[in-house]
Amino acid sequence: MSDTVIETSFAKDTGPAVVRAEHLGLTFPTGDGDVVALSDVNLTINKGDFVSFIGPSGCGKTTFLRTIADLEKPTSGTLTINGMSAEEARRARAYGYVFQAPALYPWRTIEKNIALPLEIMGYAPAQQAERIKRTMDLVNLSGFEKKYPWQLSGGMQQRASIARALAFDADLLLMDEPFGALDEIVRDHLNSELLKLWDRTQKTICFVTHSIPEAVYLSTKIVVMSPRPGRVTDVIESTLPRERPLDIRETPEFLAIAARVRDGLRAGHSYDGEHV
Amino acid sequence: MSDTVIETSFAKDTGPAVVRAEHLGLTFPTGDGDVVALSDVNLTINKGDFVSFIGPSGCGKTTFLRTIADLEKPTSGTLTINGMSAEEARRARAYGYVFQAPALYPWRTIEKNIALPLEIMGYAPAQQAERIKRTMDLVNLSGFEKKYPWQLSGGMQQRASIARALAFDADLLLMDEPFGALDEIVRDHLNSELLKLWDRTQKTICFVTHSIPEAVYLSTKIVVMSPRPGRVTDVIESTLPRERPLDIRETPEFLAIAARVRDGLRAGHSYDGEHV
Amino acid sequence: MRSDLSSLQLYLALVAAGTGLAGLLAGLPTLGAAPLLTAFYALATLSLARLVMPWSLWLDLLLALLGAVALIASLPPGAAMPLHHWLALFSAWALAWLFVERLSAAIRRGRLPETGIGLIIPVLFGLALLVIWEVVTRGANVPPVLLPPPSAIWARLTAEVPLLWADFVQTFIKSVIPGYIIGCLAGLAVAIAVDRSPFLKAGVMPIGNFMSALPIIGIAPIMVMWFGFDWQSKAAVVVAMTFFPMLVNTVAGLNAASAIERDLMTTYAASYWQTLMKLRLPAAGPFIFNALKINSTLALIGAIVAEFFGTPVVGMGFRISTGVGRLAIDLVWAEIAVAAVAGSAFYAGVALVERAVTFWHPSVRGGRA
Amino acid sequence: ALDALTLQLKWVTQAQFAGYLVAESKGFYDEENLDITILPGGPNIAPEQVIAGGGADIIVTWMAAGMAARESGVPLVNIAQPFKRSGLMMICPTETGITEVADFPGHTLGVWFFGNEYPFFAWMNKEGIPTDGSAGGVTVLQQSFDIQPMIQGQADCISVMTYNEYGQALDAGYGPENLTIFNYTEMGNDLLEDGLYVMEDSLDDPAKVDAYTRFVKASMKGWQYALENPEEAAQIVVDMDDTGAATLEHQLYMVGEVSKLVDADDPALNMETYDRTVQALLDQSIIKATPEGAYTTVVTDALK
Amino acid sequence: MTRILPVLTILLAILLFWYAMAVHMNAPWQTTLNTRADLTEVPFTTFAQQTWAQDKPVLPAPHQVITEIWNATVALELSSKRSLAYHGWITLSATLLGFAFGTALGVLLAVAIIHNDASDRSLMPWIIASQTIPILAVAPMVVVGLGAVGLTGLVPKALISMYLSFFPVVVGMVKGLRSPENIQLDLMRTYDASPWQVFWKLRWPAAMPFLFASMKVGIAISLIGAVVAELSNASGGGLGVRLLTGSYNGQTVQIWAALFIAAGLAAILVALVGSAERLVNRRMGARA
Ligand SMILES: Nc1ncnc2c1ncn2[C@@H]1O[C@H](COP(=O)(O)OP(=O)(O)OP(=O)(O)O)[C@@H](O)[C@H]1O
Ligand SMILES: Nc1ncnc2c1ncn2[C@@H]1O[C@H](COP(=O)(O)OP(=O)(O)OP(=O)(O)O)[C@@H](O)[C@H]1O
Ligand SMILES: [Mg+2]
Ligand SMILES: [Mg+2]
Repeated sequence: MSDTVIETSFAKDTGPAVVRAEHLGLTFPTGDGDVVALSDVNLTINKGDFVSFIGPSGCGKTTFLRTIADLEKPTSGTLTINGMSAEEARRARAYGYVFQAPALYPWRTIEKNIALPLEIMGYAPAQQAERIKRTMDLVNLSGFEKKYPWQLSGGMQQRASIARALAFDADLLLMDEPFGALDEIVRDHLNSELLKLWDRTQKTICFVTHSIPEAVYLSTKIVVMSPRPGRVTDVIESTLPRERPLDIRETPEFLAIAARVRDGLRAGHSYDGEHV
Repeated sequence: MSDTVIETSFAKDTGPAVVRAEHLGLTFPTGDGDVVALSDVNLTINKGDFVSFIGPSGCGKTTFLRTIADLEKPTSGTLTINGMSAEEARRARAYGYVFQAPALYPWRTIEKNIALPLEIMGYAPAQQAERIKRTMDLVNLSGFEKKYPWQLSGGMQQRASIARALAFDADLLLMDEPFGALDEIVRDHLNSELLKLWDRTQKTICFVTHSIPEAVYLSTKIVVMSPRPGRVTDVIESTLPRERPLDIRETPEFLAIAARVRDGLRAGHSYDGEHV
Repeated sequence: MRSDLSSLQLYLALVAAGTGLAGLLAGLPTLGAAPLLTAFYALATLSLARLVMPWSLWLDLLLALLGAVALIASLPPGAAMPLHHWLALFSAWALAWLFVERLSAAIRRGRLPETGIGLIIPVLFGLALLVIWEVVTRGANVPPVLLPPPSAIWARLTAEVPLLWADFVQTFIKSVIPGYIIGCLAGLAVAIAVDRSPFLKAGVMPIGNFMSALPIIGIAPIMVMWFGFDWQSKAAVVVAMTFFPMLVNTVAGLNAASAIERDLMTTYAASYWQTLMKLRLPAAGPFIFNALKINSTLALIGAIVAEFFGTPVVGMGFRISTGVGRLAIDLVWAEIAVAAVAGSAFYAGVALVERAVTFWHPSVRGGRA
Repeated sequence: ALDALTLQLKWVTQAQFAGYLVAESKGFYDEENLDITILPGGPNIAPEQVIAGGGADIIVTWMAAGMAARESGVPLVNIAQPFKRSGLMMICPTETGITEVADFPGHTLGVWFFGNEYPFFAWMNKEGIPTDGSAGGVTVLQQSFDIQPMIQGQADCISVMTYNEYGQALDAGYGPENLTIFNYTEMGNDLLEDGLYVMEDSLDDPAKVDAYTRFVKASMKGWQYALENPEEAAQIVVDMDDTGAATLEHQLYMVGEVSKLVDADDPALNMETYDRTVQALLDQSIIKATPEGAYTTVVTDALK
Repeated sequence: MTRILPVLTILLAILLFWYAMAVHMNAPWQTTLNTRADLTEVPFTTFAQQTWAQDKPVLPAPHQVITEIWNATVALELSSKRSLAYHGWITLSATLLGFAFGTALGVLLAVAIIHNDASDRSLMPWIIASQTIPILAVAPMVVVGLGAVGLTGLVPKALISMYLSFFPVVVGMVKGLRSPENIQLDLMRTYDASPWQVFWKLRWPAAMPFLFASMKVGIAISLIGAVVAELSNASGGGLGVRLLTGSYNGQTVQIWAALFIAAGLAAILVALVGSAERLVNRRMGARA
């Protein structure tokens, strides 16, 4: 968990870098003093990586994703996306983003909410209809096309917002706790759907989660963060094969990675070891 | 999973009933047809019970909690809380509610948000300060007293809303996925804190979660629900002892209960067995 | 005590019955003179029976109406009315209020349908105002050149329909409607333009605030000077009047979208216009409708006021100003009544559209607009 | 104590009411043991309405409006008539080609309303020129209280008072040489203007009648003083104008013009003009019946 | 500087346009005058200057208005009846009093409407109807009526101001007080908060943006109300009276000067409400 670990993981990177952060720092000024949300973050994400971010609440995961998405400006360090600045990448519509909160527009029905990015990016109506149907099926929301957001349960809203981000083709997917409000069965289902999609389309995915098994199951690379100030404490390259049946979760290799993640996570907590 | 199972679980109830639902049904009229959110729900929750609700997204867990809280009116059946109607119970401030979304007031700082119920219920200022401090410590938010909600991360907002519900003394706690946005370590910590609190105060707790281990670890009774229409498919009485160290989660007894819950959950899903 | 009465309702019931009884006692000496009124006193007193037996809310309505009719029928011509008439007025008013309270409670509980029945309440409120007006002006001998009773206004209104219609066309159709449309569109357009460019916003908003605050009354003679005597100058005044509320509200509304809703648009690299059309304008809807509603009444006032400063000899403002000079106050009020009805209908139309368009806003979802 | 009376003027504070303002300022009312409050009027104030509402004891108004009000249920009675002639005129720039009444049809004429329109309609009625927009008639415009419609060319002819707007027209560069002037008095179409009116029932009270008599007496003294000392009178008017709008120059002009209309020595109603006024109002059916008791001579008789 | 520059630019554009319009609109009359004076062949620059120096122009040139404002304020004693500052103060006091009444009445009515079904159903349509009554028509009758019961001076003006300014406040506040999200209301229900508590702790803060938007409109309208009232009550002065007397005497420059003072007052008042809004926003922790 020292800097050298991070350096070694850098060394292993091969494919072209999609996201490259160097000495990235971000400080929020607030009424009663500054909050350092990110400090000296160094990270390279390569094309086709599935990167999970895990870390205690408030450690800067969302902030990091928002910085990649050009929703926050870093206060120090550099960040490039596909060799471009974050702003250029955003203008090139390089990514799809699933926010931590659903952020559905209340004046649009669910299907219209999913249509929103398609309208903006100028998809033909027929294509829009086809994609809406496909992604709504994928997240199991068929039958709720014409409902308004406030008529859905929390988990359904979250699934609608996932469908919205999957409806258009972005090479980079930024997902902030997308499955947080979903039950295990749906989660398993969506996990394997996501893996299939990733495998088929060679997308690069940045995925924030609080579930260690989920992180290990999905990722090629797991980034462990710790708070105050938010920094990267460990980057773990997964040695699991790309093809992953659900029962891989019981293999010793899987459990070993999970244990390493859990250790990293625990190290970032103040009440370390207090309740084991 | 037949009605008889429920009946037998009724038979086992002993302490005085805190929540008693009989043939409870609730239908939402919407623009394009009615949505049956609850149908023929029969359930008794006794004093001191820790009841978890688990079920696929959209199966009516939130709706059921809201009905107990007198935020929705059932369209059929009867519901009594402590022998009173739901409305009388609400007027008697019988419960504290943690919503699925944080619902913090944006114009109040975190500490003021936690003070809200205390102000309303007329606690003395000194007492308010003491309780705010205690609950903020409990959910690990010390240092963020003077921040506004939008300056907190998603998980921190959720913890603030938990602190708000714990700040005053209600015998019945209704918690709708309170730990959904928290990492495993904080979750474990809060789980055991919640168990301690429950043990110490003999509160009755209704707890919605999507995590099967969490449900089994915490509960004396697990209610499995299934959607369209929302109904109770299984009520599982936990045979685990009241005293529960974290490593109880590896015992065969624990795993057996978890398996039964997982089966119940899977039965409620449409893509049953598709991805195992 | 019957438990379905709230404390306010109970209080009203006691007031109604109490004043009824007092009226009965005070009116005893002249009992035979006004049998209808005596009957009302007796029944109002009897309504106390509601405390021991069911008492339909419709009975309260009937009683209130009886009281109103009895009062108007027994108003002494030319002389101030006796004390007990005031008691009757008070009692009837309390009964009407009680009825309204009970009716709206019944609607809220879903015992009576909202549509149709809900309309009774504002109508009754208006009727009550009219009855009080009639009784007070006639009963207290208010000079008709100060305030004529509604009956006189109604008589004048029905006698002058063609005249009133011509005035309505001149003022409402020719001045208000075009002025309103141009003013609102201009306000909206400028708000969007201003919102688009920080430079414009910094430059236009202070000056816009300044211009908009020009009192209409000063604008009116100038507009008449510039645009002539006919409807064009009135429409110009309406434009000037409706512009500001639209500008202020739209600028506020364009900022109403929440941070995360905007972030979503940012992630799509949506163009300015896409963000405007798909997020900021819908989110601004409630604010824009607020302005449209305020403007619907301002526009009419503006046109009428402008007509005070020179017109062809037709128009509501013209009729009102000359009417006062000629002491044809009943005609003035007839004109005002037409203005009020037209303005309210205009407002109601806008409000209906608002409910349909901003159905998603909590203020509409949770109740009435 | 002093007897308190309130006087409601027909228009804003200006030399048209110099007599009353001078009497107040010079203390003539105090000498008569009167405490007078003078309320200025304006384009939206109907003195008849103010007196009916009890806001004034005496009003200054035109006879046509006073008689019309009497028929609408405000029993006004003329107690004195210091103005003997009308100051109302219609002027038309020569460019319009109007030189006589027969030229009017087809043209647009500016008329003041708010109770000031009766003389015009009486005149048109007499000439047989329709005003309802029908063929062969004139188009009537509600004119603002200034000469803008003429300058703007929005009206071919406009109404003016000799002592006010006519002066504005002269100031604006219109000389008598490029105007055609129709003077109501010269045409014999004048209706009585600024008279003093009170409510009929107040005349039943001898104390009131006495106060009115002293009021008229002091007012006439004021008029005499004003006409003899126009400069001082104009200055008094300017000083008493709360709005600060009156200018000395214009008020001086106004005193000069008003002096041609007022008879400062005799406040009594001239019965010949009275009868003519009433006849004109009847002809034009502004009033329906010959008024009874619409004037009284008790006050002016007591002053003789 | 970054704040001043845009204002100056726009101001300059307006001034240029205005001078051009002044030439255009005053030209016909100037031509008439010149023809009468047998002046032909006036060069354009001279002609333009003539149009900017008329005594009673259709559209006075900006410098004429500014000179008049200067002469009527700074150059005069404050207590002088010719001073626009004096008249401005009269109007301002009526405006402020009326605005205070109007805001209070508006908020009270909104509260009643929110909390009582019967008042919601019965009041709202009539509040709206009340605003369709042309105030200028009623104002004189109100002034006469109040005068008859002995109320004169500031109060009738303030009442008319109030009549106009309460309306935007009612409409805005009804909307604002109903704007809290359902979940925020639900939270209050779970505490069994009294209506009073729900009001102070939830509805009122949530309605703040609406209140300020309404108050900005309200205070501008309130000034209009005061001016309208002054038109019906020529005694006592005020900007409205100045407008009116300027209008009888064809003193366009005086009208414009009074108008600008009135507009300036209103702009300052709106700006004051705006700074109050920012202050409150900061105290409520709004995002910068
Ligand atoms: N206000 C409403 N109007 C219409 N339908 C509603 C409304 N609220 C909930 N529903 C419907 O009721 C059903 C149950 O919703 P509920 O919120 O209780 O689900 P849940 O079990 O809490 O799901 P989740 O785990 O996703 O939060 C859903 O199908 C939802 O669409
Ligand atoms: N707009 C803001 N202003 C001030 N501080 C902020 C702001 N946004 C985030 N923060 C602070 O930055 C830190 C990191 O927040 P962030 O949302 O990135 O956490 P996170 O890792 O996503 O946590 P969680 O798992 O709870 O969502 C937190 O301490 C938070 O208080
Ligand atoms: Mg986060
Ligand atoms: Mg839920």
